[in-house]
Amino acid sequence: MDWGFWLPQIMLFSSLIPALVIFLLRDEQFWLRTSLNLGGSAVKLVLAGIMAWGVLAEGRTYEASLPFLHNQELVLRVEPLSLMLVGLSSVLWFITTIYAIGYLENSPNRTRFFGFFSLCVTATIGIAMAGNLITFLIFYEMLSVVTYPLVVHRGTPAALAAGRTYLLYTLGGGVLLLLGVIWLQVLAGPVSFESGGAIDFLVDDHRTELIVIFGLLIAGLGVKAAIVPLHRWLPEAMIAPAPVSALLHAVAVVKAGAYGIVRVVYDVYGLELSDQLNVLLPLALFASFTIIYGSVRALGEFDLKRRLAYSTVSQVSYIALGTALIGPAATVGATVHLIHQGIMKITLFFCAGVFAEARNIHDIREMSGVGRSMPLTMSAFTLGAFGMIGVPPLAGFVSKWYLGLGSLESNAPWVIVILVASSVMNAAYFLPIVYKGWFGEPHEEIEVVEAERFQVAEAPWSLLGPALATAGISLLAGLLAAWAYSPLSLAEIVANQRMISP
Amino acid sequence: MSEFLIYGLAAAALFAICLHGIITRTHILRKILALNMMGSAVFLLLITIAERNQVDGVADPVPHAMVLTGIVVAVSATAFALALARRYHAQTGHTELHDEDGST
Amino acid sequence: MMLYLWLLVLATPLTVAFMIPFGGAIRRRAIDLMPFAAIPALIMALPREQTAIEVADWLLLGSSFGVDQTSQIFLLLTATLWTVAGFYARYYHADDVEIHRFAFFFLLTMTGNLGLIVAMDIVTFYASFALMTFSAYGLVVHTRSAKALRAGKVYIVMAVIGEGFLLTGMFMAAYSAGSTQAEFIREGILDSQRSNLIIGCLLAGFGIKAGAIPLHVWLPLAHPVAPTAASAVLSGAMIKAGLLGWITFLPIGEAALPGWGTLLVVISLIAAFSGVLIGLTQDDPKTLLAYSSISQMGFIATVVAVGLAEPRAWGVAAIGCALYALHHGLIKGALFLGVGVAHETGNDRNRQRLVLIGLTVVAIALAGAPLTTGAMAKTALKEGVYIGPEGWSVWLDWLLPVAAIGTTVLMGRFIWLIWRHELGHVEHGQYRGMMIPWIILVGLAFPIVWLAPVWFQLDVSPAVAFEPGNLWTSTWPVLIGGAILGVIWWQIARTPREITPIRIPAGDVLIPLEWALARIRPPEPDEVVPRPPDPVAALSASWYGLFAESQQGSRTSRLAGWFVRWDVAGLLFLTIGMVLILFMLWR
Amino acid sequence: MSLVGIWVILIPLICGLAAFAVGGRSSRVIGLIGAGLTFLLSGLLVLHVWQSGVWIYQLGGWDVPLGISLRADGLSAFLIGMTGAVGLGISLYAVRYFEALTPGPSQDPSAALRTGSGRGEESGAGDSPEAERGGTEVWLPGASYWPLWMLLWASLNVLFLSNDIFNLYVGLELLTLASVALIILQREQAAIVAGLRYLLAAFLGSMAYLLGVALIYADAGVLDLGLLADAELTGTATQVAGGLMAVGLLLKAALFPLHFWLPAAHSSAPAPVSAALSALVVKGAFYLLIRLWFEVFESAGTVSVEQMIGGLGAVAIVVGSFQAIRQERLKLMIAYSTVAQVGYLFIMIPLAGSFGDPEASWRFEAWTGGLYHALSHGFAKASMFLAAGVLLSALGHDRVWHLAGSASRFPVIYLSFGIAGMSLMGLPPSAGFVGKWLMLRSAVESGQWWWVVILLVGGLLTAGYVAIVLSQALQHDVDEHTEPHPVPKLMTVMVFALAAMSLLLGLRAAEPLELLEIGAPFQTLMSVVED
Repeated sequence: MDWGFWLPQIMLFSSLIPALVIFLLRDEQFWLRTSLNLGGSAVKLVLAGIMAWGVLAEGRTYEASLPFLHNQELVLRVEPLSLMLVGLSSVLWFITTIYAIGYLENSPNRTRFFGFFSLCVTATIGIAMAGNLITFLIFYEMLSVVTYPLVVHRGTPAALAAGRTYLLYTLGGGVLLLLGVIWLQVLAGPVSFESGGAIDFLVDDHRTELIVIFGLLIAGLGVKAAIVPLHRWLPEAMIAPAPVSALLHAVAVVKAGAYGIVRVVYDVYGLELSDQLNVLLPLALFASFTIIYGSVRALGEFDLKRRLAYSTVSQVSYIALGTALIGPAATVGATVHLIHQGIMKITLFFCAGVFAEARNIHDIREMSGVGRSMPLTMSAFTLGAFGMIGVPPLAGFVSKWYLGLGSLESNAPWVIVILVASSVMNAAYFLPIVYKGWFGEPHEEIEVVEAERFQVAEAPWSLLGPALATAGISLLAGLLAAWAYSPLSLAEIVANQRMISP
Repeated sequence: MSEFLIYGLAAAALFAICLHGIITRTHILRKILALNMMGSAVFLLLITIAERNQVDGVADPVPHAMVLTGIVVAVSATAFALALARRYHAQTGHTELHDEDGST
Repeated sequence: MMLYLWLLVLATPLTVAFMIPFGGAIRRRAIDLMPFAAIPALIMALPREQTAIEVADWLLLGSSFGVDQTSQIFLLLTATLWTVAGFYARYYHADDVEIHRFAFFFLLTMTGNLGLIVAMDIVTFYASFALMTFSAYGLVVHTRSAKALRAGKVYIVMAVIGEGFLLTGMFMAAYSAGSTQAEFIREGILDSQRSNLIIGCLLAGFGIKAGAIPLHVWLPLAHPVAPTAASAVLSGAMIKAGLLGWITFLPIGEAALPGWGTLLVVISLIAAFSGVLIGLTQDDPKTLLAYSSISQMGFIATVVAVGLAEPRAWGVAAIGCALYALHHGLIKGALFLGVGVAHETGNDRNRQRLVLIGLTVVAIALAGAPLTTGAMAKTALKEGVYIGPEGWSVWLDWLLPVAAIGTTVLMGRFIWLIWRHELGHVEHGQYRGMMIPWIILVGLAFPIVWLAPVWFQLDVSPAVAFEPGNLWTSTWPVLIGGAILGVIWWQIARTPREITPIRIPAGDVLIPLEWALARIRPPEPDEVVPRPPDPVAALSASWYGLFAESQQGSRTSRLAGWFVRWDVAGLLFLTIGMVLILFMLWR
Repeated sequence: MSLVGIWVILIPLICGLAAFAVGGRSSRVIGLIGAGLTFLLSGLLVLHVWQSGVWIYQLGGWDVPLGISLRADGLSAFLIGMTGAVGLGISLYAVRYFEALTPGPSQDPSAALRTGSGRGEESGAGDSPEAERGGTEVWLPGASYWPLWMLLWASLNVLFLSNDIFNLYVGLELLTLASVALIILQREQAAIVAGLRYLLAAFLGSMAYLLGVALIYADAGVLDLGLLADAELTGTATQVAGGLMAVGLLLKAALFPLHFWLPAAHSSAPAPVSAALSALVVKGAFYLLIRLWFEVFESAGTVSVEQMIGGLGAVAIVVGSFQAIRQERLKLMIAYSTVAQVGYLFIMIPLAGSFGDPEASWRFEAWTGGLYHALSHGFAKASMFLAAGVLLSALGHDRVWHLAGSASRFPVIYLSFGIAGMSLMGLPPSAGFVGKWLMLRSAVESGQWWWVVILLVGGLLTAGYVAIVLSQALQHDVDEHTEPHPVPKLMTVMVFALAAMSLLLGLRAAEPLELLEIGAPFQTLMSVVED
């Protein structure tokens, strides 16, 4: 049995099959559904581990190509860059599944929720493993569709309106992407992802077209990556249940967009060609503007999830920004932020969900003193927040560090101003929350149990555990960044591949 | 050639008249008749063609076959249409196809 | 040899800190252990031979740890002060229901403070620095009084700004150096085409912590409002972190940077004087001490400035710097702790006397009276100044003693404030528990400072301070100061009145700034700010509106009705047919 | 094996007649057997073409031009395969559907079963004005359904296999008759009106087509498609015939603005009939136009005609979608969706037409793309109409506004609806995507940017109505006062199966696309595509 061929497919099916089976279940079949979910995600986790081992330790590449159109194949490939998103999705899916099981206990339509939830992960894994442009496109569009039921899960008029906006945005983005892909394929034939890109030969005859195509691709991906001015769906989509927001922000949707940008710049066009076409500076400018704009908007939001959403808008553009800078450090920064932003932001959303669920807190102004009765949740939140600000030794710092070095490397020192300004603004919108949580006077009467101890009333472990786990991971990812198997090391491998290739 | 042209033009004229009938007449029966006549116009043309395509003085048999088949089809279709028209009349009491009815 | 001692240094306070959240017996045990958490650091600070640099290539971006001569002195100061403050805090907070919270932040801050000293690379340094900075917030706002919260706000804003400066400088420095190691960073800064920008950023970033004017505004607010034990470490140890940052990462002693040197010396002198002058107008002894710290840091920064301007001077100046830091840290710690002890004396005359004597001793030491630590430290400091750039020594030679006069007067007012206003209370009823650590610190401060040069085999000997010339140099400012105090004393004794008619509020230049900011910034909106219209959302909404409207049957499409009319459809059929035929024919 | 093409026509015909003869409830058994057999035979035919290339059969052993031939190339096999699969799905659904039809007070199926009749055309329902005829017999739609459905199926297969333009006319007429009869199956007034309008319109179209046949014959003297293609006709008569046939077939395929008959006809029929009409019957006329246009009129066709047809298609997409959103009833919405989707299909004509370089490979790409879209639409639309049928029979209505919250009661139905919708939108992974992909590619390659825009916008417009139905159904507040009737599982399964097919065909399109290449026009171009 050729594992290289089968593993990527099993990887997909490990969430696709549970999804399909779950659709056939009834809401009450809790145990069956839960074991399917957890079983699927455990299998995925194990497979991700096996492939990580293969890729990192043995230098293998797993690849499966399946016939699709006459001259077009669907390619699933696992190499270091795809491994980043594969690993992130596998780990976070596992954790989020636990969280979601706890979160949605006794709420209606769980079958639908978990079915689409698993589909969403399938699509993300597909995006991660996509080995050529059309495979990427297919899973990218699939993701748009399967997340829609999750966004509108609550079924309130507001949720439905948000869902419509979301759908219009993502489908519109998909249209642009589709056009870009087709145009590029018409010029270049089937485009597969290769380090350094493989379409340089077009530059002499089709320069303008390549620039326009780049614009189309980035605009299409920019919708999901929430690059201003295409970001408006993201805060609206916050109406979704917490696990959805968590996964959408951390792994699935925005990451799909950002990952796509990374792929397009590095593996479709290649840095050299992108530079030659002068398309990177506009991308960097858009990303920078997004970083600042997102932060400014976040300052003005008092709904916790909306503030987090604008924070995501800002943070995800770090990836695009790093991609737009030329140089190994920038590449490291961009790709490692794929992972770091994911784990940190999911922590924050988990916590926001816990606050909403356990204390019915949705507004920042209601958070006063919540740390006293929920110290663990608040701790996780604090770690996430500090990570976002970029305080070492948390993961966010590592990303920022490499982006900062990268900006100098590519002779764009102004980017440092963006990074620092963003850090300061992150602090400005996160620290007040942390302050309120820990030091604010609690609204509710908290029982003083003993002389020095308050009544702790944490959320159930199924909610708390995931938040703590991801908080711990985001601490470790920063603290042990130099370790050979850390996300950073993986990002360095990715960057090396992209740099050495001609 | 001119005789064929005359027949052909006659067929075309008949076709056009029937088309006018279908469009402007609201009575169902008239519409059905117009359609039926339309078929006749085509048959006329086919016969003309058969005559034109004489081989050794024998008219081309294929158009004849087509006309025969066409008549069969037309008869059954007309019968069906009439039956339907009757049912329409029976259910609505109308004999004319009103546009409001179609805008369901 | 001392493998992983650094790990022990960091892990001990961290472990104790994270015992606290477990609550119950573990928490009580952790609080008992709090004073001992800095012991490994003390052990690391003691050996004469500096241990080799240890590399932890798995930590952060690849960390390295170790101490050199200078940082060992800083470590000694820091570890001592934290230990003493730990014991002190144990009793100061004995009746505090939130002692665990204090202890938690105390230990975390300690970790950061120790970590930045043992770190040999800029990332680890920065990480520890950040840990210290953000944890100290918890100490500043511990009492939750309005004053504390305001101070905390100013503190954290300034801290974040400082982090921003540091981050900017670090990026550029590390990029230019191609490494994060301190030694390479220093070279890298010089090699960089943006070296001035880097130096500016690092000066400002660390300067905020070191209380450099005009970035000091948080200091007189934050230091006094913190619980006394925290004030002591804030003003004694943590303020030195900024200094250490300068010393470690700025290319002092490697190249002449007269421009920066001049800037820094001007700033430092302003700090040295204004700290004293504003301090004199304070009524709160702790605020006064905070301003004194600004002034004293100005002294030290002067020497840093000398080193910046004249690389040759740095070898000597660095030692003076370290020694002065050691002296000031221990003495300022003792002063702060003493204020706390003063609040516990009650009406017990003996206690009051002890406190007053103890405080006077350290106050005199701070003023730099002969035979005190201050005298020795100052002498060491001046050694550097003499080698300094052309012409500087002339100015500094009389400016520094004048500042010392100021310090003497300031300390006089401090003692007076304590004597007249602070004695006679019982705040926590832990006199003994607080007095003993304090008295130990007072007792230790002198021998530590005296012996440090000997023990660490520094290029300066305590004996220098006893040379007649130096003796006189350290004596006359104190005498003049004493004389001024005497005059004032006499004035007051004759007609009791307020000697300092003006009051500069703590935070000085911050006050107009805050006022201005409050004018500029719109008030925080209660409601969500209106968002600019989103065309896509509007489109989706109007599409839905079209749907919803039609669903109620209120609107029927006239167009659709038109198309189903027979005559229309027939004509369309005819037209399309004709057009198609025409197009077919028209080739 | 060589007779498989004959049997694929004969079996449904025989079974239809048998079902008619047997009548009553047992007709469904015969119908089902017929459906199963036809499905199998269709599969065999596809396999045969796949393996041995174009299949040709001379009826009665007479050679062309005198005789009439049946021919199955890749395109025919492709559509016969689709008809087989969709037809089987519809048949299985129909079994339960007609059982589950709520019998009215005078429409007791069991009574009909006892009397053993119910097939008479005149056996009016008790409440109809014809009640004075006094028959105690009641109308049993199911019994009439099977013969007519089999006839419809047979005539579709006739259409796809005939290689003779006059024979095609006969097939077309048969198709119309069967369709209209099926529409009025339930004898509702609306259905009768719609059926009558459909009948008249379809006849008009047929007449235009027949006139075209006559003119072509006048020009070429042959009727066989192969011979006509070889003749490379360019005469005036052929050109006029091209216009006439085109407009006739456009009317039958309901291309805007000649769609006037479609929404009413498709929406007022019983669900399995609606599904068949929208999924298959419309494709019959479309197929015929494609056949003629790219084989017979290949030399006579002009860019302007093609662009005009494409333009009508573009308007159809926009108007159809806008009308779809404004319909109160789900079935009408789906019917208008068909109007829009038919527009999509016809955009293939200018793309595969003679615009620009006649030797360019994009023509073949567009051709396959359009046909793949037809395939996808066949499965997806069938699934949608069947889904609407489930909702209608369960809830007693299909008013979109009042479907609020029904997603939790019919999860699979809406899931299928969503998947089918994806296929219509052309979202991957679905068969619709493959079609759209190929057409878009062709449009970009040929530089016909206006079609690119309409193809892309069309997808969004489709999403506009599909998503609104779903969003309505996903509402939390349930708009419902009565408990829905139970719906047989088989119906739901069939709805899902058809939707799933439209999805699966998008995941593995290589083989169906290869099938299309067999015996396709543009033979010269295919080698270019192959690289």
